[in-house]
Amino acid sequence: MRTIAEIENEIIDDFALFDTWEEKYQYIIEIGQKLKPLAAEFKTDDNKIKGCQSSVWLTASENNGIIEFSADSDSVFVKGEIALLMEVLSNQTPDAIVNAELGFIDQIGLRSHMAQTRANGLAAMIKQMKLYAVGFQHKNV
Amino acid sequence: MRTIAEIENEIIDDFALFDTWEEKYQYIIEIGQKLKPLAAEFKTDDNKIKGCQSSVWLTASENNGIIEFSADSDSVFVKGEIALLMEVLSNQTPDAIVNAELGFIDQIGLRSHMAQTRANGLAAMIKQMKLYAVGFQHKNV
Amino acid sequence: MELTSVKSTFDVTAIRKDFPVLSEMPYGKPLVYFDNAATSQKPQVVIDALVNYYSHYNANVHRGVHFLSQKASDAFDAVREKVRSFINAATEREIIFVRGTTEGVNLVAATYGRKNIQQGDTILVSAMEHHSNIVPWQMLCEEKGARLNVIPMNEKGELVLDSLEDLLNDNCKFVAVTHTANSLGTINPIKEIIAKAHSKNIPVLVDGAQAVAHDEVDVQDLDCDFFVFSAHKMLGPTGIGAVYGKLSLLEEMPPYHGGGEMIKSVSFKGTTWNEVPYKFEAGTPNIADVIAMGAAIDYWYSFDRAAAHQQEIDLLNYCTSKLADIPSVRIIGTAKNKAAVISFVIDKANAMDVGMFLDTKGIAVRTGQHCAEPVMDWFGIPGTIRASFMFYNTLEEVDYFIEQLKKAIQLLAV
Amino acid sequence: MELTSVKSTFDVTAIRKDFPVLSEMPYGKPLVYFDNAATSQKPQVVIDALVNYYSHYNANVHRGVHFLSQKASDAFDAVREKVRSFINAATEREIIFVRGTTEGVNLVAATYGRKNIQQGDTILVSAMEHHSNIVPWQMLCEEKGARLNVIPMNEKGELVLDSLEDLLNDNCKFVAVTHTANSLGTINPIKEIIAKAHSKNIPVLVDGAQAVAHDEVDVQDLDCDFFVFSAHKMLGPTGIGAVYGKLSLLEEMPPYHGGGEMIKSVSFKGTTWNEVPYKFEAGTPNIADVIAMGAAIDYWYSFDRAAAHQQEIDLLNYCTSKLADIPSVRIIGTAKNKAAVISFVIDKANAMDVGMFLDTKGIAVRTGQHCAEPVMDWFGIPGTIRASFMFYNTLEEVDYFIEQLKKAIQLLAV
Ligand SMILES: Cc1ncc(COP(=O)(O)O)c(C=O)c1O
Ligand SMILES: Cc1ncc(COP(=O)(O)O)c(C=O)c1O
Repeated sequence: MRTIAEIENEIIDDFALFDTWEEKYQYIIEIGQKLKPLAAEFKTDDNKIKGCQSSVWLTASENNGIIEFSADSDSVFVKGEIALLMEVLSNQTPDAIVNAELGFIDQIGLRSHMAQTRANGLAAMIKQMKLYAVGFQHKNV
Repeated sequence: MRTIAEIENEIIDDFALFDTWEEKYQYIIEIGQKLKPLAAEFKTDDNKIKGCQSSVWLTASENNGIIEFSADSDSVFVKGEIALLMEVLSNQTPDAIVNAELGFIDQIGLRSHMAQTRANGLAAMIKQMKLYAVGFQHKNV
Repeated sequence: MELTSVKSTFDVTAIRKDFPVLSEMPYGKPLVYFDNAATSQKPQVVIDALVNYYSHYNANVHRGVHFLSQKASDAFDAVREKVRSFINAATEREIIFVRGTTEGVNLVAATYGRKNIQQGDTILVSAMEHHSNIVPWQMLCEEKGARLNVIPMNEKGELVLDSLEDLLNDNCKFVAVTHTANSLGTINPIKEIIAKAHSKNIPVLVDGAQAVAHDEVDVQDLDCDFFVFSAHKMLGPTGIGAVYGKLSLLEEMPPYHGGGEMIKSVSFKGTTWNEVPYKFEAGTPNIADVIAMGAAIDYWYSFDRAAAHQQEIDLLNYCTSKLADIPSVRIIGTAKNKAAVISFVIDKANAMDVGMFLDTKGIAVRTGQHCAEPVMDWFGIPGTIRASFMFYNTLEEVDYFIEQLKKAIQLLAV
Repeated sequence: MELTSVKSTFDVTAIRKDFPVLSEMPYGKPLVYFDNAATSQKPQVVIDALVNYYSHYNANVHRGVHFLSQKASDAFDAVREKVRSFINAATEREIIFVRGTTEGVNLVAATYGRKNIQQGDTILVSAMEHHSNIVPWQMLCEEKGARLNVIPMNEKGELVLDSLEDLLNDNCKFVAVTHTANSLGTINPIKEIIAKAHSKNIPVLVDGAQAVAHDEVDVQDLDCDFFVFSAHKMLGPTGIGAVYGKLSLLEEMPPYHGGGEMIKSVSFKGTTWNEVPYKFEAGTPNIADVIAMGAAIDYWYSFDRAAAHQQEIDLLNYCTSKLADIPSVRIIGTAKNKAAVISFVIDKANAMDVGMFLDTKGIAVRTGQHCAEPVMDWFGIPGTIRASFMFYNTLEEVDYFIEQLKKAIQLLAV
């Protein structure tokens, strides 16, 4: 199993291939379009993340101490962000997720081109993923 | 009897001799210092002009339809202003005083170097002189 | 009608040179600035006015005997007359300087409103107000036990005045309505609303934030009681704006903030207020920005305003017709009488995704609720993409915008 | 002590080059600017920050997805942290942008004050407050049926704290006191006053308008509950300033103005507020001046502040001793702990006459009541002549000032 830091570094390397924000944006859109849609039954108000201007749904399941996330959004760009976050945080232990610093977000230059509302949304998604992890931590005590 | 306009023109000519505001200021101070002090009995609250930051006292008397002003101030500069106003408005008829436009004040560049409070004070003095004239107008009806 | 062939006598190429920002190259691409309803760009003369003030005669105003203070006071005072003339107020005493529209509305609510609104009264706003012309009245209603009523609108984003007579009933004590809606572009029949309100002796505040940048405003002709606007939307600096109020109303109003300049005399026993408008302007004013606002007003008189206005109408019509050709585009706000603001949504595409795409191409539009959440709720949408024009925009920019928008739709609406 | 020989390591000649106004020549004479307590001059970097903003990235903040808006938002947001660090607040959420000190005091009165002051309460100010820290409290008292109490001062212009315990009685619900008095120069023992008030759980607002320009301020060390100041007195632009408030207090306070940005959600049914500090910042902020205020703060860190402070102390001591040699001069405000502000009167000479005389010589001083009428009443004088220094002033300027002042006395005190 690759560590969170290792995956982050791979993503940073991927993004290093792009010179411009335009290319990065299009790449995130591409990733977003590849994200498997969430089944309608999971698109509930309970699973909706507060603080995102776009609608974002997120669920998590645990199997043998390993967490898996599934998510969807009405924004392709946000789906791209989620896909990146899931690449890093899915299939990790609750501890690893809780402690993740996620420096890659700044390093790939994601945050610097977002409106405040969208940056807040990103922060809210990360917070929700960590809250799920905290929940599973306690379950395993 | 010289008209108000004639006297104003003379004053404008006098001030035209000065190139700088510094010289004009000193000239006004000189005029102020020559103004006869008002007898203490006239320095009453009744004779004080409201709206001047400096203390200014003003009285008027009428003789054969001709008005004479007397005035004093704790400011030499204001005394200079009063002296100029009195040169123009004393020894005139009430009608002439009421109708005087006093363009010389702007033309000699007096107003453009005064703080607002002092400009307000000047306006208050003129208003009071005209009010006296109005009073004497009615008396003569 | 072949709209591409519209030729205006207005020399937009020359005008654009007056605005330094328009030469910016975000991401190496020429800037297409279509976010003018949020804030306009500034001509060089406005920037120069600031530089000139701070470099040559910065001083506090009104209280000083010295040269710099005199010069600053003269320049500052002259702007009140410029603002008066810009909106044709009867006297410059009717002009109060504030931070902008928002502070202006709050000033009226805190002075006129607090004094005159009582429990059980209603205040009437419209369905298309900016938050700045809703929330201050909600807060006042909350404080006083009064109630907010709303002039409804139709699906075109036009006010429906059928119920106006009813709404202007005996309880109604104040009307606050926008001249031009920033979210929809609708230009409201303000004069008619004012006349109807006045027939019941109800005073009217007009939110002029969008109007002053696009139309010539005559407050005496409108006969409005209050009119508020921001300099930053009409080529002036941020941080300054004005409240116009009828002198007779201003005279009766309690003061706003307490402090220096707004008083005649202060003692611990009691204090007396200065005259209108100073009664409403406590503390050191925003001297530099007032002066720069004056430079912006001067600039408005330096070109052919009618031609500039026509340029905006051309931009509006041209862009509207081009958007109408794109099947997935739905324009929100299709009033007959519109300013150069186009809000729209795209089937299946998220507005902010589109905005971000356009941004990567150098195009600045706004996405979201435009501080008009009730309008979005009315249309049942989370937000719109908004392109808003100023006379310095070009039809070529619209072409480029449409071209890139089509690409965005191809990429994002799937 | 031979004060003329004071040599500072501070390179005032170099520093002066940073301030374009200092090269002005009113009436063809070199400007001697001794009106710094009214407003300071601005270094070139502050002017450049404005030009740079308006020329390259003017846009409305926070709401935009586009490049310019992003750049403007980043620059704007960064200043909150700069202000936090400048006064050492615990978090940047404790910083609210306002027009200046006056609006700041009014904001606290309208929010904290309106919520917490009740009939029969007292608010305590000092005898040496600026009108801006008196009138808002008088207005609040008037509204609430509360009463204003006053910490007295002695003939030196020092607060007399003997009665403080009594004044901080059970009725007392708020203290508002100036750090440094603009009319007298007195630096008050704020920390002691705050500690005493806190021992009775009474919150304290500090008027920092004069203090920030002369002393390093640490709001956590002072432990004040509110601290307000204006940028224009500390090398920044007009039209901007800040309120510091302890987070726990700000969280409890009702909002100030209603409008855009200060809300989370708006509907005609009801509205929810945004978080601190945005709850207190309705509408488009004064973006350009916030950014320029940030440039001013950066500038404060670009030179040796201790040396600059020493320069001001040298100016104060030197000028004070020179004035003491002139028999007809009486200094008003002779506190032990003083900022570089000297107020004085001259036997038999009218203060404004003297100010006008000095003006003709290129010297800018202020005359009058300095928005502190109760101070003038206390001393039984109509006003003073005030020379107030900034680190960019020189001892040579003081020499010239004294020389011209003597001439003024000769001419005017007769
Ligand atoms: C001590 C003090 N408080 C308050 C103020 C008011 O500041 P402003 O006019 O910038 O609002 C001033 C300056 O005039 C001052 O010196
Ligand atoms: C119609 C309308 N009203 C009010 C405002 C608020 O103006 P400001 O943010 O300058 O206070 C705006 C602009 O945002 C607006 O478009």
